[in-house]
Amino acid sequence: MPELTYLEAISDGLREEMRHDESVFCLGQDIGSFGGAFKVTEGLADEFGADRMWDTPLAESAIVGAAVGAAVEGMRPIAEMQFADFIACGFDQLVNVAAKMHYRQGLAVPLVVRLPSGGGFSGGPFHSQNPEAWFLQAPGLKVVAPSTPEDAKGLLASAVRDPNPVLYLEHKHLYRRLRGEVAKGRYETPLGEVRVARPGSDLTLVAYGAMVHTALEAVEDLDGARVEVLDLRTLCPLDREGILGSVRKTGKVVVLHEATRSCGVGAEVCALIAEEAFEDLDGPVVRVTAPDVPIPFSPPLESAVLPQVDQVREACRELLEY
Amino acid sequence: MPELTYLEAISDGLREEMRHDESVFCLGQDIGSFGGAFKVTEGLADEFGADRMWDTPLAESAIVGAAVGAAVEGMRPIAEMQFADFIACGFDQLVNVAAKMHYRQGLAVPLVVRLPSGGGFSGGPFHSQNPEAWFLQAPGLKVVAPSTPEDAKGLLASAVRDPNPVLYLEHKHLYRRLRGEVAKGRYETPLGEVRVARPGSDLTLVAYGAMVHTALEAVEDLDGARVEVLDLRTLCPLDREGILGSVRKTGKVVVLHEATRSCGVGAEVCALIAEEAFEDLDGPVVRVTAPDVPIPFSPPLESAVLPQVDQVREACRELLEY
Amino acid sequence: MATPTTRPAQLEPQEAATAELTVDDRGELLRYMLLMRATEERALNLYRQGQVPGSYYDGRGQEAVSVGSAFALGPRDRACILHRDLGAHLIRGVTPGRVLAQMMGRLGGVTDGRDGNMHFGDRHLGCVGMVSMLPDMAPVACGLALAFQMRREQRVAMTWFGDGSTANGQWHEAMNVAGIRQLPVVFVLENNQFAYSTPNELEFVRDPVERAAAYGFEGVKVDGNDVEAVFAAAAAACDRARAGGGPTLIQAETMRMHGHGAHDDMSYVPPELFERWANRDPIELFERRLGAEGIETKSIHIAVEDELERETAWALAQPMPDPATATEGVFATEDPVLGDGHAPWSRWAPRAKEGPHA
Amino acid sequence: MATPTTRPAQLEPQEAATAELTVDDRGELLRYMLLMRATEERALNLYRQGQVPGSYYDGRGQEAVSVGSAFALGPRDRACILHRDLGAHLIRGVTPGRVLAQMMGRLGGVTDGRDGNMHFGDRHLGCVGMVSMLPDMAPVACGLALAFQMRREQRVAMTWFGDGSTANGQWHEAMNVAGIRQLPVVFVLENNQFAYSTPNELEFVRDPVERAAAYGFEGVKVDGNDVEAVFAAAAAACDRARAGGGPTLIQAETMRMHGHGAHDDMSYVPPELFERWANRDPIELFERRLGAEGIETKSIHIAVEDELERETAWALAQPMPDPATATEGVFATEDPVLGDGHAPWSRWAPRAKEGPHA
Ligand SMILES: Cc1ncc(C[n+]2csc(CCOP(=O)(O)OP(=O)(O)O)c2C)c(N)n1
Ligand SMILES: Cc1ncc(C[n+]2csc(CCOP(=O)(O)OP(=O)(O)O)c2C)c(N)n1
Ligand SMILES: [Mg+2]
Ligand SMILES: [Mg+2]
Repeated sequence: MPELTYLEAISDGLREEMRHDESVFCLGQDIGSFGGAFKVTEGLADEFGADRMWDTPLAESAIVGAAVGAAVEGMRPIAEMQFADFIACGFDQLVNVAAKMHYRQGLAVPLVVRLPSGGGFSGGPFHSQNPEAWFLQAPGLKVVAPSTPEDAKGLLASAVRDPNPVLYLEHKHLYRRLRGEVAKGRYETPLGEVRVARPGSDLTLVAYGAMVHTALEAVEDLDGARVEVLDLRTLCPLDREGILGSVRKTGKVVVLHEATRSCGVGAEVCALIAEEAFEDLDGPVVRVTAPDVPIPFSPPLESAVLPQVDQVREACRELLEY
Repeated sequence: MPELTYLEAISDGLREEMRHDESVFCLGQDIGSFGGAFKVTEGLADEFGADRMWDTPLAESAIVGAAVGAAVEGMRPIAEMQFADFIACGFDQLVNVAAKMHYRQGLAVPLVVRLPSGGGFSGGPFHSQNPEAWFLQAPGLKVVAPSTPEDAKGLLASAVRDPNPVLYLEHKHLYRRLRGEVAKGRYETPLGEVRVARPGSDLTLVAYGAMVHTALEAVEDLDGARVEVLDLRTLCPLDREGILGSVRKTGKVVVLHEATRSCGVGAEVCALIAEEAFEDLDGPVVRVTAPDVPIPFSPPLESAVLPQVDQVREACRELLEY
Repeated sequence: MATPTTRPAQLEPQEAATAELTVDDRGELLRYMLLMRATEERALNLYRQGQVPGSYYDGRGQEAVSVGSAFALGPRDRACILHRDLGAHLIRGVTPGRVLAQMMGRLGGVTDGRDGNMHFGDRHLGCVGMVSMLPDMAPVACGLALAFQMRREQRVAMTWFGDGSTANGQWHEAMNVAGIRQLPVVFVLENNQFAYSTPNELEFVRDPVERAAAYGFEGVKVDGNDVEAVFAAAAAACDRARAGGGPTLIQAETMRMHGHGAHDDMSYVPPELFERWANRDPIELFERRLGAEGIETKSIHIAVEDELERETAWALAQPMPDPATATEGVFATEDPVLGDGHAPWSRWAPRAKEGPHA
Repeated sequence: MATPTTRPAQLEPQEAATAELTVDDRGELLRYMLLMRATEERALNLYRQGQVPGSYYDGRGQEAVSVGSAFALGPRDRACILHRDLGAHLIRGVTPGRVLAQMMGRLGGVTDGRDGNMHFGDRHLGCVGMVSMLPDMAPVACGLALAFQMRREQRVAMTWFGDGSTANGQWHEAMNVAGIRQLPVVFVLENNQFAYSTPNELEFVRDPVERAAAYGFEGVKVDGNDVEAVFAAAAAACDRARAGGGPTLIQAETMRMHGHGAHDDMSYVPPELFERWANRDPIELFERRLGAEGIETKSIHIAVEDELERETAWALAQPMPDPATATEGVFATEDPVLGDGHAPWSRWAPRAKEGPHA
């Protein structure tokens, strides 16, 4: 199997989907001949033409809204936000039009919105956000957040084939830093299933996206403790059984994410556990997240805000000793 | 003290603030001579003139954005969304411009956005939403949700005086159904403090907004159990100590809200408790919320979705017996 | 048998040229306007009787706009219909009974109680139901048109919105995108003088139709109370769109003759303004014109009344939805289902022999 | 001593009439353009040396737009400055050293490391810093102007945006609202031919300045590489706004002579287009004009170079922020603090004797 970067895996996935199905097309700012702000779509306009790689104007509501319209007419649009942060500008079309369409009138809306998200490279308050939790409070949207090149491609395929609107969070910081084996051709990674990134029995460390790697690094050598690292992969719908199963086994859980704390995905995971696995808990349910603050620009400030390996290690160690 | 409805208390609060401070003004759709979709602002245009009661066009981003601009110039704008649901259309100005202003550049943004929220009267998917949790995932915004006429007026005054953007959730279903004593003149109900709506020691039932009344009704006679009902009042910042103090006393907690479940305010409260009060817990942390579904229109469907008194009673009873 | 209409006023000759209406077509226009009015009157009665939960909104006085424009659509065209446009739903094939059941939150309504009021669209009839946020369907209609354009299909997306909606950012984004891609989309701007209580002066400085040129496409203004004028403008716009000529913005001048909703007493409407438009009722205007041409319309009235009785009885016989189903169907398990709509204009279909209710 | 300028091309006579520039003013215009370019060149060097974290954006080639327009502002006016408009910050009184410290994420930068790039505004100098979402400052500028209007103050809010931003819904909402309320706001549209890689043709069909009329206010197009033409248009717009004449949209035609950011090689820009604009460098154009009038400019160059050296040294001496402060200041505890800005135009202030750096 070839080794691809996380970014190449997404590109590869886009290419496969577009080859496989004529109704798949992309729209977004600068995604055409320029290849996108991060060059994820580089080369696709050459292969598929400008019509299937629409360089839209700077209009996020129109992008999402047009994707909704095309989707209900049987196309499979993949919209790109230049940065995940800009989804706030197309928010209403997602949470009110796309999300509620099927429930209200039985009409499926198979669209994908790609959200280059996350910080760690001095992107500052407007290029570092992780907006996933908003969409869990908007029933009707699915949310995925791959952490590996393999899943990046496989979850993209599943997102494109899914008849629902799917938000696809691709972590910018992994784009070129992460490599991994990625199978050629089309394959799907099922939505709604956690991945055990590292098996263990002493503590469950739940993470997703880039934080899976922070998690793995943090527990690599934790005084011999066997920490299980769960990679959520799909944030909505959550794999409740996958999470609860692990917690029932370990009795201890740390939930880690890069997004800010209050009402984040971590809050949901903790609440789920506190309700459904209370009897199995051998200690408090601990969160390691960014605090409730905009993501600052300057490196020392940014690393003070984003969860760091040491912090995760310390949280696990404390809980293990509990 | 005069008895006012919840709606009259809000109107009274608006009038007091506008009389007290010339820089206070209102903007929103149909809020002027028409008095607003719910008649909350009735009479204010007569007293204060069309300039201070601006009937804006149908443009939520401009409404919030103009409020931001006026606020930083020393005005104290109160923007009305015709229904809370429409805040999705002014979302970006709130979460990106207003919320991050002070952190980024030390500039205060004293604005209030009034959000007539909630269901229970066949408003359907677009006139029944409770969007508060989104704003806990956007650091820099405060969120209040009064449950009584007294607090409706007092929290409004505090929101207007606060130098930060404050989202003020007024529950439509309480507007004319709820009466209570409201002091004349100006007074402030402090932000960030829970109210003990009913003291107790066996179980803590956490609620806010209209659900406080559902909570009180549910536990009125629960086989003699002494259930403490906490009215959160401020959702951001949460009164952590107020919540934890009660839970430490009772050891059991049910969190109730009308908003949908995943990543709701209830998730945050449960996560907080599971982390900070684990040792005091004598049972799972239980949530009673709307399920993750748009709010349907037809009465039998709507009442199947919104939390009902019986459901709350059942949840408390089960936990009490745990 | 085809009898061309006289050319409607206020339109460029070349635009009206394509729209040919037979006498039967004109009867259908009248019938749909009558059916819209009768259905809405019935719904309002049901509302007053407490049978309609929530609020109640209608399109009284605006019948010519939705009927005239939707009549130009072909079966494979798609429509995003707004809250004053019941006539368009009826033309696409939604029966009055289903509309009444919808209003009452019953099974058999278009959304089976999931949504209420005019917040619906029958996907089997080529409609994508509106959301409350205005005008969110404008970008969606662009997306429908984009699909047609990409697949090189000669099809049109039509959507409606009010004067108020033109102030919203989504309106602009849709117009601009439609202009850039020259999408086959028809925008019908229903200027009924008010957005809720807000008069035109507080919504815009100049007629929004003037913006069309700056977006790079045609804008036409028509008498929204003249059903044939609206039809001609819509037919011309559809033809242009189908021929690759891009979008059109049709501003139809009309008046909302009821309150914003049934709760609204319209105290903010100047009585003279109301009077002026009351004298221009679109149904009366059209019947007078038909009468002057010696065309009989009485039978249409009778047929509509009969139909409404049957449909109301049907609607009232529908059950309420089962609460146990309330949480079903948040997510789709199958791909989109968007069927074709009825297209009663004689260009599209040979006149059905069995009667007027296609 | 006042030497009126020749009337700039492309402007209506009555609009240019109000804008009088002394020789010293014109020297200031040049100085600010040079200072902007020098500061950005220095910042780019620092970026290449790895001293600037994140990305790097500049306004190369667009110096005349921000300098010419911001120069018209009075001290109590307010500005929402965008990412190509460093000149406007300098005119308001932000020193180059603070700009460089800002880029490097250091204390002493305008946001003390909280934000980076051009995402700043010094509140003490009457500026409200931009956010990345474009053009979110347009509605905010309307709000500033609304405050002035409500308080009957003769003040102006000015904001800038690019051609790309005109496609966004917030742009429309701001324009429409500004027109309806006839707000004292000046919109400077910097058409630098591209939004990132996206050329004008994919952004709009017709020049956005044409929309102004439909919004109910003046739209003027100026040569964005002629600093005096931009100034004259801005001064006229500010005068109009102050006199209660409402908003103005100024479309300044210019060209982004660097990539969107330092990482962008501009491969999508046709070489002829680049060449054409390279021959119209705004600083060269203006110096040539001054030279033809016999006005000496060498001393300004020297002063700017000196200043930049001092400022760079200062910036490099600033410490990085303390990580312990990262979570402070999310919420305000005091009311807004928005001070007045510098206003170097001789209309506003007697020329400072001490030297050019006000
Ligand atoms: C984005 C948004 N904001 C506010 C509303 C509340 N609202 C419902 S109808 C209406 C007036 C709409 O006016 P117009 O577009 O002229 O349509 P009309 O009802 O007159 O047909 C308003 C403000 C809404 N539906 N959507
Ligand atoms: C709402 C929004 N969407 C996307 C972006 C990403 N983005 C940053 S700059 C840019 C191009 C802006 O073009 P223009 O308005 O012409 O300004 P210029 O950079 O050319 O001065 C884009 C798309 C953004 N900043 N804001
Ligand atoms: Mg209207
Ligand atoms: Mg540009």
